[in-house]
Amino acid sequence: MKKFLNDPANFVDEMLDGIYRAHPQVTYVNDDRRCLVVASRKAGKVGIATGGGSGHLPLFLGYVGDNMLDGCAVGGVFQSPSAEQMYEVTKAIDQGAGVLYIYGNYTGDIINFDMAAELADLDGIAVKQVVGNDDVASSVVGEEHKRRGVAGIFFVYKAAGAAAANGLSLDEVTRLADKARLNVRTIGVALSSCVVPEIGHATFDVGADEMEIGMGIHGEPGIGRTKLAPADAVVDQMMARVFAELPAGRGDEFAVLVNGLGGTPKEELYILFRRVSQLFEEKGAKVKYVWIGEFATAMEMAGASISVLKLDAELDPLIAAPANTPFFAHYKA
Amino acid sequence: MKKFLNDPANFVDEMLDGIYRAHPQVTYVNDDRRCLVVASRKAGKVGIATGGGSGHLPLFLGYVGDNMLDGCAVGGVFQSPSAEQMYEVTKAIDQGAGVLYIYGNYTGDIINFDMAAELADLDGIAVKQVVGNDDVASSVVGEEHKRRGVAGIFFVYKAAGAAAANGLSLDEVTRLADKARLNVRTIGVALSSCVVPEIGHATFDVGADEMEIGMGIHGEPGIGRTKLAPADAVVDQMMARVFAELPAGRGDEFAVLVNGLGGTPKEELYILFRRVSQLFEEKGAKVKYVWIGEFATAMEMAGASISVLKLDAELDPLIAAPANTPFFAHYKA
Amino acid sequence: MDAIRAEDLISLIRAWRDMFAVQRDFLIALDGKVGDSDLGITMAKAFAAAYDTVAAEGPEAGLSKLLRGAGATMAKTAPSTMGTLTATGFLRGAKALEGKDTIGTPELAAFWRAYATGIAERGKARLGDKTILDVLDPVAGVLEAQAASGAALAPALKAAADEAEAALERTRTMVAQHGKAAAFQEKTVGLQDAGATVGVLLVKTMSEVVAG
Amino acid sequence: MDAIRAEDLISLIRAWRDMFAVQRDFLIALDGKVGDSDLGITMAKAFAAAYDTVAAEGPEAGLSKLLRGAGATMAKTAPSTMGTLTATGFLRGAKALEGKDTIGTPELAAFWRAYATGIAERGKARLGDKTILDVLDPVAGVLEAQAASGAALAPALKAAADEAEAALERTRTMVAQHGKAAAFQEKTVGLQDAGATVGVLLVKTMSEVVAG
Ligand SMILES: Nc1ncnc2c1ncn2[C@@H]1O[C@H](COP(=O)(O)OP(=O)(O)O)[C@@H](O)[C@H]1O
Ligand SMILES: Nc1ncnc2c1ncn2[C@@H]1O[C@H](COP(=O)(O)OP(=O)(O)O)[C@@H](O)[C@H]1O
Ligand SMILES: [Mg+2]
Ligand SMILES: [Mg+2]
Ligand SMILES: [Mg+2]
Ligand SMILES: [Mg+2]
Repeated sequence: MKKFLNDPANFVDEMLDGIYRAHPQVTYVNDDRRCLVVASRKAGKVGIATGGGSGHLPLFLGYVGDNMLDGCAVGGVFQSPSAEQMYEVTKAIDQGAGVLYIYGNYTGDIINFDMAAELADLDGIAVKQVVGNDDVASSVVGEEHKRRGVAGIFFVYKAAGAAAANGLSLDEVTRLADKARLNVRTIGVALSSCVVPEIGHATFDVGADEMEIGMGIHGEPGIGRTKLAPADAVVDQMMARVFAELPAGRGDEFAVLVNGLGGTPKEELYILFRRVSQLFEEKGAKVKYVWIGEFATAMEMAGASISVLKLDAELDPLIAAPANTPFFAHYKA
Repeated sequence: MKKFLNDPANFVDEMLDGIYRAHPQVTYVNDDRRCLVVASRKAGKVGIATGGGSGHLPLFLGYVGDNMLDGCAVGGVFQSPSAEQMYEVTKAIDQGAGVLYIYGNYTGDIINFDMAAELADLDGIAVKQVVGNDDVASSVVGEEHKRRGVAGIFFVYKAAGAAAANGLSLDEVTRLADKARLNVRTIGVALSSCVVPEIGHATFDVGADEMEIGMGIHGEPGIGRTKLAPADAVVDQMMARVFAELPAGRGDEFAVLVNGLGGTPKEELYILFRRVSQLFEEKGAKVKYVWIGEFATAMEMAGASISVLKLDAELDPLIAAPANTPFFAHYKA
Repeated sequence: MDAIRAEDLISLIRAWRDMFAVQRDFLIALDGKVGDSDLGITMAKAFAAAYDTVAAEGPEAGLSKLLRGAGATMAKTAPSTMGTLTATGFLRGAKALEGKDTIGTPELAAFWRAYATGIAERGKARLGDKTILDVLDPVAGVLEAQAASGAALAPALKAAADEAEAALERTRTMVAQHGKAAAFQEKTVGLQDAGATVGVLLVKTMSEVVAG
Repeated sequence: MDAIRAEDLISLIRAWRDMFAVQRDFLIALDGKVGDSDLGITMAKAFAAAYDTVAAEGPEAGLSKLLRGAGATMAKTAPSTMGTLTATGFLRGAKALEGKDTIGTPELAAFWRAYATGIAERGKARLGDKTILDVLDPVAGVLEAQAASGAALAPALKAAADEAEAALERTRTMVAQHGKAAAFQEKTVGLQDAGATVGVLLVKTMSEVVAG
């Protein structure tokens, strides 16, 4: 294991200490660094909370900030935060307009967010949930509820965050977040494993000339292990799965996120995007917004994912809206 | 070599194709993708050009955009662009107020920028140069002119870009850029090698439990190969070199950049920053601005660098100023 | 022992803690086959913290309060799937034993039934989904039958532990429907479920402690 | 041959191209010791492109224009340190030979002097800095002496090539001050400089071509 760390047991808390030292825009409640919230709240606004395991920066906490999220419960590496932490975040960010939970479809997170929602309900805080399940490789059509949530949650955050900033109600923010969720698909490809600090060795092996399309961001299996193909061929294979579910016709408009899993240089992400862009071009469809970089990682895993959001008149301005968080700044498009 | 690419010979040009497809904010001149310039220029503004080898994204081209740079000559992986490419960029961005070159202290880049400056001079374009040499590990005090330029050039770009956007003259922009250059120090530490696509194997070896403090971003030797120490001890060792040259006293203010070299996850960068912040705190000095992430990489090299800029009344507002480029967005601090 | 008292419960939780410390790497490897390798860490952490809590509270707190304290601590310390489910099990078990001073066979049956039901509700799992439930539901069933036939605690637990092992074997034929393992689908057939293995370890250790 | 005409220059550039194609891997390895391994690629690319350019222009362009074309092409194709320095050498050589139709010993001395001075200016290198200059400066010196004493081209070049080899040996004692090698400091002592090796190869091949 080649990592900059002190005691692996303190990995997450020292990372959080660094984050609070660097970004006064965020702070924590209940005397628990793992209950991260925006430092200043907007009265009457619907609160948006997320949460999940550490090791995916900028996910999840990196999107807490202006026009995005209001709080995040932070778990250990690849581990859910506790229901109590989620509940404390919920209480801190509720401004009387209720709180929307947006998180990924993982059993540990679901169980804990459910418990937190029950606790919040007892306090009279209205809570709604939108559970990201964008990973097309993790289950078949018809079984979408079994799909994992991966990088596509970025678009759900973006849409919900802008909607809440516009002063919409909890029901409306939830509806728009859910619409974004239903309109986004992601597919990933991994070239190498990652190392969980407390474990100290690779979570799994990928052969020196292999790739795995559809692998999850904790190393969950994908569609199959094959020989590493040229970049264009890899993208073609990936995008075929996306287009099968999100048809792109002449005049259709999309937002695209090409996400590095951690160990892959940005240069390569642009080579991947080049082909993605060609494929949309061939179909006469338009990539209206694009982000390329690290948005949802798996520590030092080499690989990338492509998320595609189908735009409509409602989602478009939410995606275009400005945002400013410690890990993500965007001027109005 | 595990990379997303097609033919290694097309690595840089396909990457550039992806960049132009993603970011209409930039375009190219002279029918040569490697001559990158902002799509819309501000009349009368001093132009700022940079250039250097590929493989360091977001360096160099990623900082071409609003309030930063106006053009970049793009070389092959770890290779200088040509004088002609620099000259074409110079002609394209000159708005009659002259052009400032800001680039790193590498022989190939220097001799080509010198040639470009001579060509521009023949056209009556005033050109000034500021050559980044922030890497404290690459030569001793007194021999600063031999030091390599690394991530600290970000602060030079930021200061010069803001100064030029404020409408200052070429002399003034140059003076402020040079002041930033003189006030910035960087030290890096590498944990692994990188792979140049056309070569296909690791440029050098670092043992499984080794680190090299001061290694350059092309794998140039540093201060020495030692056993990987705990993160805090690594930072202490690194910062001792920085503080020796940039003393931090009570009330002094600084900007800090903790830069990932490519393969190191953001989580670890925050653990490093935590210790950096503690050290400033112990000295009663203030870290007023901080950026943490990938700003100057060496493909997939694992490692990090720490850049420190001493602020004064002139530099402070330039560092705080907003900026918006394809790879770097910053709301006014 | 023929009944578990508050002080015995504390010893039992210490035994669970020690056992999970020993089984840590085995569970990491088992979960690593079709999961994310965290299970060994979760269980070791959960029971280490639970023991610290109950040891601090002491036997005077009584069975129900000790179980509640253990569950609440686990929920905080190890909020992964199995950590939270285990916490839920302890909290439900605490409720089932409210007002009791000793655990005989009928109380033990009630405890494990409440535990299993709690997990099923929280995890929305059904029998046959290849989870810990596929061990704990039959365990509760055996204990209910033993209680009905008036069996003493030690033999009842022995029977439960045997059934747990058999039930674990049966999980090999199932396809995982939940958690990280679900992604592996058919590849999980032939493997014993990791969470179900935790169930067996809990019951077996309990049986050994009671047997003395 | 007793003088180099335009058509001979084209043959000479072809001979340089072929020589650098052969020496490519040797130069990669040499530069790899205390540098970034690019030198062999640079030289092979630079002279392949230069030959294509002068072959397309043809002898009618004349010596100076051919040299300028070769230099300009190299600057575009191989803009690394040595590629750009070589391009500079050719451009300065072209200037020095403006109006000349043949290269005898005095012209050759002028060519290499201009070449060496161009490199020194462009690279801001001084004698003893362990660069190609430490070969080309003595080469120009020998040729100037040979010209002053009225020596014919072939023997003059032979003397220059011998001096080049001796000068290369002397670079072993020097510490690199420029380029990627400078970072290695004392570790460069004992090694022959890679760029100086390129200088020797240029002069030796020229001497062989003139000797016929
Ligand atoms: N929804 C669920 N309900 C009940 N048990 C479950 C559920 N999901 C997973 N499990 C059990 O948890 C075990 C894995 O625990 P753990 O490693 O903590 O979960 P994760 O898969 O989230 O890493 C599985 O072997 C299974 O027995
Ligand atoms: N500033 C300089 N002036 C003259 N020659 C130089 C200079 N820097 C390097 N050289 C020569 O260039 C050679 C290395 O060339 P090359 O590999 O292209 O450079 P780099 O070190 O930039 O990769 C050195 O061996 C040396 O002879
Ligand atoms: Mg990374
Ligand atoms: Mg990276
Ligand atoms: Mg697990
Ligand atoms: Mg070299």
